[in-house]
Parts: sequence; C-alpha cells; structure tokens
Amino acid sequence: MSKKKIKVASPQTGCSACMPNTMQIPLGPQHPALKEPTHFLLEVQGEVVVNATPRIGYVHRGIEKLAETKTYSQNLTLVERVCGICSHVHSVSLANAVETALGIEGFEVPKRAQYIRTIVLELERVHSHILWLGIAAHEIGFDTLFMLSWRDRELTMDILEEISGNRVNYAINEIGGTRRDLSQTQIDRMLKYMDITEERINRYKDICLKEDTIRMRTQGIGILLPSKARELCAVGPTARASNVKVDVRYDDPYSAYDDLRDIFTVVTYDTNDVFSRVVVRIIETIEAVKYIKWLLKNLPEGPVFAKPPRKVPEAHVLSRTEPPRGELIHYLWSNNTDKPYRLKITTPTLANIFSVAEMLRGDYIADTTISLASIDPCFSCEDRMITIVNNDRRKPKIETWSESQLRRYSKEWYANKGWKK
Amino acid sequence: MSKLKDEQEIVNALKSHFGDKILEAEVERVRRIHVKVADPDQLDVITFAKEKWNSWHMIAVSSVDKPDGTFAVVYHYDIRPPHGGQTAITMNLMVDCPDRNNPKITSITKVFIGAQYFEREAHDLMGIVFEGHPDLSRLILPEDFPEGVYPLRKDFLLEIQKAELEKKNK
Amino acid sequence: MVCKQRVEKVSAVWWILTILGILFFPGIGFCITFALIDEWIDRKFYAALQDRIGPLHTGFKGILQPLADFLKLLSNEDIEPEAADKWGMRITAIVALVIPLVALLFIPIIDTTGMISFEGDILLLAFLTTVIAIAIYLAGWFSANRLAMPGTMRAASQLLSYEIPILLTMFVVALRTQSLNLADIVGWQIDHNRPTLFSLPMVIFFGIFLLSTQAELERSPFDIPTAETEIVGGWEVEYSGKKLGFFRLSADLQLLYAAGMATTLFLGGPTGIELWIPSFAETLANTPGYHVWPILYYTTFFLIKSTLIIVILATMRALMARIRIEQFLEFSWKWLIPISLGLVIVTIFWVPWTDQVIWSHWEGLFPNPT
Amino acid sequence: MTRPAVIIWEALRNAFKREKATIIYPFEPGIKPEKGLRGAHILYIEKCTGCRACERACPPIAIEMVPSELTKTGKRPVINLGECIFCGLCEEACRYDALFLTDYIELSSFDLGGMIIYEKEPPKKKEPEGDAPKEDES
Repeated sequence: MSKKKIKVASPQTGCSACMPNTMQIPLGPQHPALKEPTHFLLEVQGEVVVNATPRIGYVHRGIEKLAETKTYSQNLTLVERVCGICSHVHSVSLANAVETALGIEGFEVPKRAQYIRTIVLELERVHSHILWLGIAAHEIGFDTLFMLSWRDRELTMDILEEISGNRVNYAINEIGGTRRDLSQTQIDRMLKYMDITEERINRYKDICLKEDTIRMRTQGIGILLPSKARELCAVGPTARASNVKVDVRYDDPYSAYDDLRDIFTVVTYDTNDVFSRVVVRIIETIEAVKYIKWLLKNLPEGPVFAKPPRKVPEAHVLSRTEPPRGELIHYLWSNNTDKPYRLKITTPTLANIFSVAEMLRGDYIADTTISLASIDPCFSCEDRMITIVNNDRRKPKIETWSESQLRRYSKEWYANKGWKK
Repeated sequence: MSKLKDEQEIVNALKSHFGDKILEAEVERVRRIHVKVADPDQLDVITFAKEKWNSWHMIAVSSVDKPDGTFAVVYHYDIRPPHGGQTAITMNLMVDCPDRNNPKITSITKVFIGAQYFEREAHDLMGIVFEGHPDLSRLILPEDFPEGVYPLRKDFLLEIQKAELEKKNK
Repeated sequence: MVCKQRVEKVSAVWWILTILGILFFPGIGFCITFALIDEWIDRKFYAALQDRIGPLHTGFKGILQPLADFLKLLSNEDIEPEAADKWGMRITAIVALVIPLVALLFIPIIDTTGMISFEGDILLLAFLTTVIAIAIYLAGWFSANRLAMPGTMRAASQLLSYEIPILLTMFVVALRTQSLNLADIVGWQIDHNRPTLFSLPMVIFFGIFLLSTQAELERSPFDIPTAETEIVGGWEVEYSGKKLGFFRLSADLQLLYAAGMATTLFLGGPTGIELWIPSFAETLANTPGYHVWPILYYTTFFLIKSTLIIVILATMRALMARIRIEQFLEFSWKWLIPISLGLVIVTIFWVPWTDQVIWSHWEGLFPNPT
Repeated sequence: MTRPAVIIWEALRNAFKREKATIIYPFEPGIKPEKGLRGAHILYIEKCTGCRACERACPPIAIEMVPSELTKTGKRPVINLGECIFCGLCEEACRYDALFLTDYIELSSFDLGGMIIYEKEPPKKKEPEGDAPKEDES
C-alpha cells in the first residue's frame, strides 16, 4: 500500500482525475443488472469503489419538446409513455395541471373520477413496488424471491388490465375525468384480489425481515445519511428510508388523497441503508393495499367525466405528484390555446441519481448494483434524435435526424437490401 | 381568505425582509406562491427561506423560453409551513435572464448542492449558463451534439413544427 | 471381485473393452450424456421450486434442452479480444473440459471399482480438483478484461478456500475407512453393511461436503465469481462460442463428478441391496450373462443416488441470496475449516469407540442373514 | 431471530405442486378479461364520412386519409398498426360510430406492410367490413 493519501473526489463535482492504484470499471450503458441504459464510471481499488461518475441521457426522447406540438388530450397519451411502469401517474400529473389551469374558469372534476384515478395510482404503486422487490432480489442473486414476487404481481396487473383495457399504458385518464367507470363486479373482484395480494406481501415482509442472507447483503451498504439526503434533494422512498419525512401524497395532497389523510401514514425507516429501502417499500405496498380497499369501499356515486373547454387559459401551473419512485413535477405554461406552451417534466430518478453517486462511494463492487437498484431507477427522459456524421470528406457535417427521417432512411435501406416494404 | 393564511404569511415575510428586491410576490392558489426576483437575489431568498422555515427541499429547476424572447429560470422550492401545519407550500421563484444571446444566471449550487443536476439539465437543453456551477459538462445530450444548438428553445423546430410553419406561410 | 478377474486377463479383448469403455460406456460418452441429463434435472427441479415449469419443448419435457444449448454454443461465432492471450484461452477451455472427464473415470459407476483404480487415487483426484481451480483462474487472467479481473480474483480466493474443506472431507473418509482407494472405500462400506454417512461426524461432513461442492461449482447462491448482475459473468465474460460451450459442459461434468464423489464417499457408491444383504453381491456375480446384470444394477443405483445429490444441490440453489465474497470467505476460514479440523480430530480419536456403540444399535435393526 | 433459507418450505411446496404458475401461452390461452381490451381497429366504411376527426386525434400520426369513392368527402382512413399506440382517441373522436377498437390483440407480421390495415379499397357493398384483420400469412 502506498503512503499517498487517497484523495476522495469532492461531492460537489462528482468527478475527479484518476486516483493512484485505481482501476476504472464501467457500469453500463449495457449491463445485465441494468434494465435501462445508463452509465456509471466506477473507480475501484481492489473491490472497493472510491468514486462513481454518472452519465445519463441514453434514452433521451425529446418528450418535452414534442409535447409542445400536441394537443392536451394527445399529450396525456404522450406523457404516459415517459415511463413504462409509473405511466398512470404521469397522465394524472398532467391532467391535474391542466385541470388546475381550467379551474381558473371554474372547471371541476367529478369526485368519482378522482377516486378512480387514485385507485389506479395506488394499484400502480403496488405493482411497481413488487416489481422492484423482484428486481432487487435478482440483483442479490435470490431468484426464487424474484420469481415468486413477480408471480403475485400478475394479480395486480390483471386488475389493471381489466379496468383499463391495457396492461402498461392504461389510458384511463382524460382531461376532465376518466374514460371508464368501475362496475360493482369489478369492485368485488378487486377487493378479493387485494386480500390475496396483502397476504402475499405480508409473507414477503416476513421473508425479508427474517432471511439472513438478505440482511447480509443489504444491511450497512448504500448508506445515505439523513443530512446528505436533504442536501442532495433525495425524494420518495429513497429519502424516506433515510428517515426524512417527505411524501407528496401527504404534504401536497392531490386527487383523492385529501380524503385519505386520516388513515395516511408516511412510512419512514431509520437505518439509512438498502435494507431500510426494502422495508420502506414493502410497508408502503401494504399501506397502498389498505388505501385501495378504503377507496373502493367509499367510492362516491356520480359521473366520471365532465366535458372540459378546448382551450386552456393562460397560467403557470406546478403539479406535484408522488409516483412509486419519488416525486414527479409537471410544470405547465399554457397560453390560451389547445397546446401547451412549455411542459417541464422532472422525474424522480433525476433527483435521486446524485444520491446514488454518494451511496456507491466506499462500497464494494458487489454492492454497486443493489445500491443502484435501491433507488428504483427509471431512466426515461427525452428525444430519439440521432447525430450522424456524413462520410463526405470534403464537407464533413453533423446532421441531426429526427425519428421520421430515420424511419424513412431505414425503409430505404431495407428496400435496397431487397426486403419487402 | 382565511384558507390561504399560511401562504399569505410567507409572502408578507418575504416582502418585509427583502423590500424592493422582490419584484413580484403573490399567492397563486392553494399551496402555491409565486415570487419573482432579479438575478443574484435568488440566493438570498433561498437562504432566507431555508433558515427561517427550516426547509430543505429543492423540488426542481425549470427553464422557460418566454414568448417575449427572453429566458426565465424557475426554482421550485418546498417550504414547510410556518406554524407546523401538515401540508407543504411550494414557492415558484422566477428569475429572468434578459439577454437572449448570452443567457447567464448565478448558480444556486453554493446554497444547494442537490440542484446541480437540475441546472446541468437546463444548461444542456436550454443553453442557460449557470455561473459558479462546478461542472457544466453534457448530462443528457450526446458529446458530439453540435455546440450552440439547444433543443428546448423555441427557435429549434421539430419536423412537425417545420411542416406546420410551411403550411401557415402558404 | 469382478474387476480383479478382468485385470488378470491382459489380452487383446481386454484392451478393446477398456478403450470402448473409456470412449463410450462408462467413459466419455456416458458421462457427457448423463451430465447433460443432470443439468436438465437440475434446471427442472430449480424451476419447480420457483413455481415455474422449466425447459419444456425440446424432447420429452425438454430433456434435450441442455444438449441443444451446447450445440447452439458450438455453432456460435467465437470472438477473441485483441488483447487477450488467444492460445491461453483455447487451452484453458480444453483443459477445463478434459479434467472432469479424467476425474470421472475414477468414480465407480458400473462396478464397485472405477475404470481406473489404484492405491492412492483419492490423492490424484484431490490434485485434479485443484487443477480445475487453477484453470479457471488462468481462464480469467488470459482474457484480459476489466470485468474479468475481479471475477478471477474472486474465483481464485473462493475456490482455494473451499478446496480445503473438500480435501478434509475426502481425507476424513479415507481415515475412517483406512484406505486411500475409492474402490476400497466402497468395499469397506459393503463389508460393514452400511454407507459411511450413518456415523455421527460423517453426517456433518456430508453437509460440509455438499456446501463446499456448491461453492466449488460456482453455483448460486455461491456464484460469486460469475455473478451476472454484479460483474457481468466474471471470469467467463470474454468467452463465447465453442469455448463457452466447453466451459458450460465442463460445469455439467463437474456437477456429475461432485455428485459421484458424494455418492462414493458417503452413500456407498453404486451399491444398493448388498449394503444390507451381503450375500446379494455373490448372487449378482453368479447371474447368467456376461457382466450385464451387475452393470445394469450398479449403474441404476449410481444414477438414483447421484440424482438425489443433484436434487439436494438444486434445492440449495434456490434458497438464499448470493452473499458477498468477503462474507463468504470469512464463513469458510472462521467456521467451516475450524469445524472440520476439529471433527477430523474427533474422528481420529473417538470414532472407533462410538462406532461400535452406534453400530450395535444398527445391527439390531438389520439382522445379518449369515 | 434471523436465519438463512427461510423460503425453504414454500419452495418445496411449490416443487411438488401439480399446477405451476407458468402459462404456456401460445399453446394455452392466456388470461384475458372478458371485455374492454384495446386491440386492432374495425372500420365500418359505410358509416364513415371521411371527416378526418380520427386523423386529427391520433397522437402518433398512425392514421392517414386516402382518397376513396365510398365516403361523402372522398376520403377514408388507413390505419398503420405498427405506429398505433392503441390509446383509443380515434374511437372517441369518431362521431359517426364508424371506427372501433376490437379486443383482437395478437398482432404480428413479418414485414412492415402487414401491419397496415384497410389499405385496399373495400368493395362496394352494404354489409360492414369483415371481422378483425387477418394475420399476415407470409
């Protein structure tokens, strides 16, 4: 061991020159543990990570820009595609923003629609958290838990498919309400399924609390102290697992969460490590099942849709919602037309990715993936814009291609290859 | 308006403490207040809010290409209510960058490290330079993306928008 | 014994039979076939534990799936990185395939002795298992990859630290049976009318052996050197096509070898009924037909016993999360090795005495027909 | 009290269970709700007026209007299922009950053209267009 003092990179920049005795190991963009592309450059000494530099943007699809060209109802389906797992919360967030802007003119959304939205939101939370549990189990090599938890997630997915008509992008929202109503048979079936789900999640809680190897792999790693969590703007379960009491559903209630406040608990846990995040997520799932049952039992009668005016008055609206991963922001500037002037989306992963770089520092390589997975990352951002440098040597230039240009190019390419259309 | 008491109190406190520095301050709606300041004052406002109401949560940083051709940066800041109420109040702190060709603004990272990635994103996509930011390298766009092209500005047109413009001109 | 008769007649027929034996039955052909079926059993049972079906469409209930996977890997493009030591990579792949095949010739499968059997062959087997560890280390080293290096280091430390409990187990059985020959170990179990497993410290050694075997074979939850979600396959990250196919087949053969070893050391090898009815062995030898019935009988019992071991190993695979390398090594050096060393001492001094006591009870259960 | 291998009894129960959770999908029918799925479109051309409401409503521009003799305005929609996101906005936009989403969801084709439905002009007759589009047979 050399006597040189190891210079730890400053947290302000998150990057530094290569340190002595280190080896750089890339984590991503393609990695079996990452379900979506991102890149972390890890500097390791032996098995210990001394520095991690994130780089995101591999799935930048330009949704914010594209949203400016579409009408509000089209945008609802567009923002649903920001994320495959928490899709409903995006459309609720945008619908809330638009309805708030319309509220200036006295527009109101029916109560029953709000309840149905909230039910779907919580169902989404249940399936997302169980999905996360499976992924986390897979990261630490516990495939049995992974398979079993995903088997039980299917129940929730079946419910969602039945009430919305699709398994992933539900398209149940509309500006001014929801498209579909819940029938009594559906409500009964959901209550039955929720009982089964609750029983199974309690079982997983048992397993996670009692299983020795899970504790060995999750306790004491990926530590994010409460002070750091506040400083680095961590949100959602990541922050709550660091004993920071922040939950938009409670702090800034939207949809039907106002009525839920009496039975609402903000789940926090104080060990600040990955284990804490596992516990917080599992308990949150149990809570979500509780809220779904309450909402189903207290579902108000009435219409589910009120026809909104086509044009949205000029307003600057900030809509905060709580997806399963953290805090989602839709900041809408409307300009008295049927299209938004500017729609700013901030996803929870962008807020949490800085905390990951902090968590990884000082951990073993074996723990990087579970630390990274512990924030439940979801790298969905923007445009599929491809830069192609053309091969003309005399006039080299960088071209920016849009998606339709690319599609046309690919069709031509296949046609040249002799493929059918 | 007894319902918006907490919000009004925050606005009044800001007004009385900063006086003329606050260009605009008003209660937008329930749990939302709108504040507008000139360039370097946002640091003071945020520090003040941080200390006075024990708030710590920077929600997001938005950047807007305004209809009048200038830019605005909006800091969304979560303020815990003064009387220990249970809901949080969000302050939309807007700062203008009047120069379109050379948009500059003082970075908030001195006060809030956590805002670093939000500001980098705004730099990447809108081209606003945050002075005092530790690392303004590319975050989202690829490294070989042409310099000086910022996709979220209004003069960057998508194909659909170009087609629409052509239709209109005809 | 059957084998000794065979050795006495060194003739052309003997040579032809031996060569056919090495090539087909019970040598390379049989071992590879059975190793692939073993993998199928392993995968099928692992899937069943997870409420899945497992391989299904290739052959009867997917029994040909491992073979199909192997053939598919053989036909894949073989990519070798620029910076890697290409001949090193090729040779380690072949060595990794050959060593378990050689080791399997020592395991008694169709007879109470193996194809090759001499005094002290257990020492050679101990050496061969270590060579596999070194081959894996070199395989990672030659591929010159950043992700392979941590995997290689993990493989080296894990394989070497779990080698010791395995060796201790092998030698404690040798101590118990007063022999360094696998055939004699099986013979001892027949003579004493019981498998080695049924004496007190041996049960614990059986557990230690299975645990260390799981670690040696780098199977979940001890697949730390090749952890896919952590270091992208570890030491085998740069291997593709034929070489990966060889490594996969080698892993299957190692699994079969480990199951065979556990069978031989603890469960009485390929013997069955004669463990309790000693006269059955003579009846078997005197049955009409040239060695056909004994061979079938012994092979069947070997298959049953090794499958049992494989099912136990597959269950072990499904139960736990993968623990970290340093926790795992700590477990080996702080718990497993001291315990086995202590038990070795117990075996040396106390077993002859306890053995009598326990065995007097067993005798009552199974009356000796003679 | 923590211990390793907590899951063992549940796993063993699973192993000796007769019915596994896996559905062998193309050979067995998958679980499907009775109604309400959003799948391929069905177009009743004799009700269609060619008003372009569906084209305007479509977010991914998957509906294209082509000339036709069957409708009032001389246009009829051609739907590219390869680009469709099955949001159902066109169904809602249609005021003449001519366009619906069926629950036919098993769509696949070996070439890009196979995903475009109602590409050819249907023959002039009064009965509605046939069932859901047939799978491409190539």
